[in-house]
Amino acid sequence: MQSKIFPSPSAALAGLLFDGMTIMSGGFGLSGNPENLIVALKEAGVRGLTVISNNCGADGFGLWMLLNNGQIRKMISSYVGENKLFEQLYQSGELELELNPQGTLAERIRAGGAGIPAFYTKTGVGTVVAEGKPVESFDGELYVRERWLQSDLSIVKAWKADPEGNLVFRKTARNFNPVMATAGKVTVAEAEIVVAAGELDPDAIHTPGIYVDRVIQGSGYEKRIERLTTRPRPTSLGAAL
Amino acid sequence: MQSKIFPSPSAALAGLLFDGMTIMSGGFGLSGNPENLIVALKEAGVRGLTVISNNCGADGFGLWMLLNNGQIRKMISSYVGENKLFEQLYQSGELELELNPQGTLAERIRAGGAGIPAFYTKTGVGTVVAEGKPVESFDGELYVRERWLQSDLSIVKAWKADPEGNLVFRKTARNFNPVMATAGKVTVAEAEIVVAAGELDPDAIHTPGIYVDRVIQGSGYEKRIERLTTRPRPTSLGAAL
Amino acid sequence: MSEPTKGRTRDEMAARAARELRDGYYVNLGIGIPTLVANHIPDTLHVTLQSENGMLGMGPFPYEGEADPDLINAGKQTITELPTSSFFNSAESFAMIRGGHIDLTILGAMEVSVGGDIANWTIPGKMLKGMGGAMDLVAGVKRVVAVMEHANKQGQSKILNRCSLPLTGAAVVDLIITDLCVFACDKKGGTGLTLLELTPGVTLDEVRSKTEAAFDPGHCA
Amino acid sequence: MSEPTKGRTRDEMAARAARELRDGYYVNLGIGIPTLVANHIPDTLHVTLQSENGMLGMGPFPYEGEADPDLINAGKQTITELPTSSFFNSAESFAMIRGGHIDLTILGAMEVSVGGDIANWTIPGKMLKGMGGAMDLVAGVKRVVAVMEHANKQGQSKILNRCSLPLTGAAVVDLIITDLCVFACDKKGGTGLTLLELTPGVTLDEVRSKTEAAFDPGHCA
Repeated sequence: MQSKIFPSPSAALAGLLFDGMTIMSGGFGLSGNPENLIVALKEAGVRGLTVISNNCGADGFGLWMLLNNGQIRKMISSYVGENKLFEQLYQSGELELELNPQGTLAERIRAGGAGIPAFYTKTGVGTVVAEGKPVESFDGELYVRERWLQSDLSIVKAWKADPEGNLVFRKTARNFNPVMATAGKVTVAEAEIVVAAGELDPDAIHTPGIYVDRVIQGSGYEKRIERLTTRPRPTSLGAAL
Repeated sequence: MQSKIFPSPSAALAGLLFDGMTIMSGGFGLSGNPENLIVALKEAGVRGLTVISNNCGADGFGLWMLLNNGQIRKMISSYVGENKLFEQLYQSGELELELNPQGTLAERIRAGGAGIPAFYTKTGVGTVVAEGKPVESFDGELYVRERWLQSDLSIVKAWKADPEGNLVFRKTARNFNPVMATAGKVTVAEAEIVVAAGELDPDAIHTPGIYVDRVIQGSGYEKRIERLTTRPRPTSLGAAL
Repeated sequence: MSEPTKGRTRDEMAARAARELRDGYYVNLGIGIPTLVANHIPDTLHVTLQSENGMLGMGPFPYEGEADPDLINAGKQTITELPTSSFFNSAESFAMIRGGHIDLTILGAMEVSVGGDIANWTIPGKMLKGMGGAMDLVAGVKRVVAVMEHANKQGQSKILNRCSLPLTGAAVVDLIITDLCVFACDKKGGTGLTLLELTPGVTLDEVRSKTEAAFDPGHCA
Repeated sequence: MSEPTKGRTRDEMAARAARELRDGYYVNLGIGIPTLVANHIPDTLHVTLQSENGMLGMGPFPYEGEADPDLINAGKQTITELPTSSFFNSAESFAMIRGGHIDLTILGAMEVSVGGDIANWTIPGKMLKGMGGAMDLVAGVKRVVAVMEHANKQGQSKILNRCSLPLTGAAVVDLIITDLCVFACDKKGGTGLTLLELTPGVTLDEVRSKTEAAFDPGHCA
């Protein structure tokens, strides 16, 4: 079998890109972003993109780069605050936006990967989110019907990957990455560490390799922190005791 | 907080049982069965049960014990073959049976835990499974609508558990256990090994403790093998080379 | 406003909200005042904090120099883990929320109606943000507590007969905690708002004059 | 049957089915003849076997004395893992199957129709078993191959204009491999059955006489 490991981000995206395509991009805020693959998308210059991602990066970082480069036509997200460029492009009509409740967004993506074309949820009933969608009663409660989401390409960021494409994520950098990996016609993963076959615990794999078509060893991770919050260290007196 | 760790199977079930209740029981075949809790259910003598489980045990083992004790009124399963007692009780009308495709059963249980009252699937379209259920077209394909499943009590078998109720499963003994843990009004878990807080890797927990109300240290696991299949060991000549 | 209010400070509102916590609860705290609630959890209670980006068992902020960019909460603040923490993906996190497994959520609000409707995600034409996880939380969590100033900056009541802003959820709020008082809200629609407590130094008349919605004064009458 | 058939043995049918495998495929094998396919996977192909009870990367049977009761396949046989195996729960396993991520499934069958319907889970009044994962597999997997004896024990065709037994799936089968021949099946309903191959020693007339359904003899004519 041709190895799933590709030598570079641009090699991993070669042959997969076309104008007007739909791309899912993992990450929550600036955590768990496929940093290398986003840069490669920018360099490839593919345009008219519909991007499905919880947020749209932040000044100079992540999907913001594609936005700034005029490559995104439409975003499907749950939260796009604190992003001046986004607001500006949206107000000027250059950018479409479909807002989804975060849980509905996650479940629509999971449904896309799991062969569930539609499902019912309480979330959004009685709000603008339910407008134009079927609302139905089950056991005396109202639920709105939501449709699946799928992508032409999903790009995800893992902590570790093996040659089979098995992925392991780290802490809250997991977020949307595993579900997006399941919902792409093609899924490309970047990993901080590419390990040999047999080094991952088979009981602890978050994304089985069946969902991953191509893998790259990422590099130069910036992992920008959006809101650094800390507390003072206890005095050394305490430590000495 | 009162500890989630209970001293015995019967203590862990105390106050939770009533005749006519619905119980989910993890396991696939004889693998990953909550062996201790099933025995405790038998000893408690609760009757008229609706049991949701992929199978119904095998001669002398697992849920078969409750069947043999006349405690089960109805099974919701995907496969009940190789179980003479089951066939006998069913043919005589003493036992109700609702057969579900295995994936639909798993997804209905997942939906029950995830607040999804109904979803659509291709599985079963054009078969008896779809009879009496809404069938709808999405993107030109037909799908049948299935409803969630929930239980009054779910009993599951883990490999390791911590005092928070976090669970880790081992190999294919995982099967239905994690989804059933999410779909019970109350969930009781038995584990082969109860570890101290901090001993489980937070990135590798299959069932977060929020889903688990009570935990017991299991004992005397029989782990019966249904179909022992082996191959001959390579000759020692090979090993010596 | 004709007179400066003597109501609760933001931190006092958080402290009051913390009194809704019970031993063994799993809780999701929104951003703003609700985040402050974490500082008021009594040591005697075992309360587990969920963060909807995929974590149970949120610990305090890290020590200086120990922040981990892979470990943030839903407000994108750096945090820490505890010995019993667990991580999961976004679909699993909201399955947990939507499935009714979280006991309590404490959220900020811009408006709450007498019927328990809440608006806290957008002001049309004024800001572009998104609802994030707020709609899922109000729809899925067993008990929803709204914490907010009683009146907006123009002195107008934020407790209304009908919300004027786009809703986050309809008939979902169980309790309203403001700087002036605490209301129980019957989201099933039966009994409307019932005044439970007045902040010390605040009178029933003051609350009446600053609340658009009608309410039962309860034992505060 | 008037004359003994010279068709493929069970193992030869499995070998023929194995020729449907492609490098990089993810495959689910049913019980019976399909299980034997695993013995015929060429070393040159990287094929990953899925077991619907929650495993990718099924290895061979364990050595004697090394069977692990926590490591079984969907046929409840003890198996082993490989360096790249992964385990997952039943809902995740069938999300994988239903979501179209498995490239190929090879299943036994009691009846297949000209339109690609398949019946392989029950004989009413005769046996009580259940469909297990078969309905999910035929509905969800990209390519469905049915492997079976051409005729039943009474010598009657199992390839029918219309299945008589309760269906496992409607319009789902892509290829039928029997002891006598191989049929392509247009499950979209356009062209029906097309004969692709005759087992060496078997004639077109013999297949015609033993097949209830009409078929295009293709290049075998």
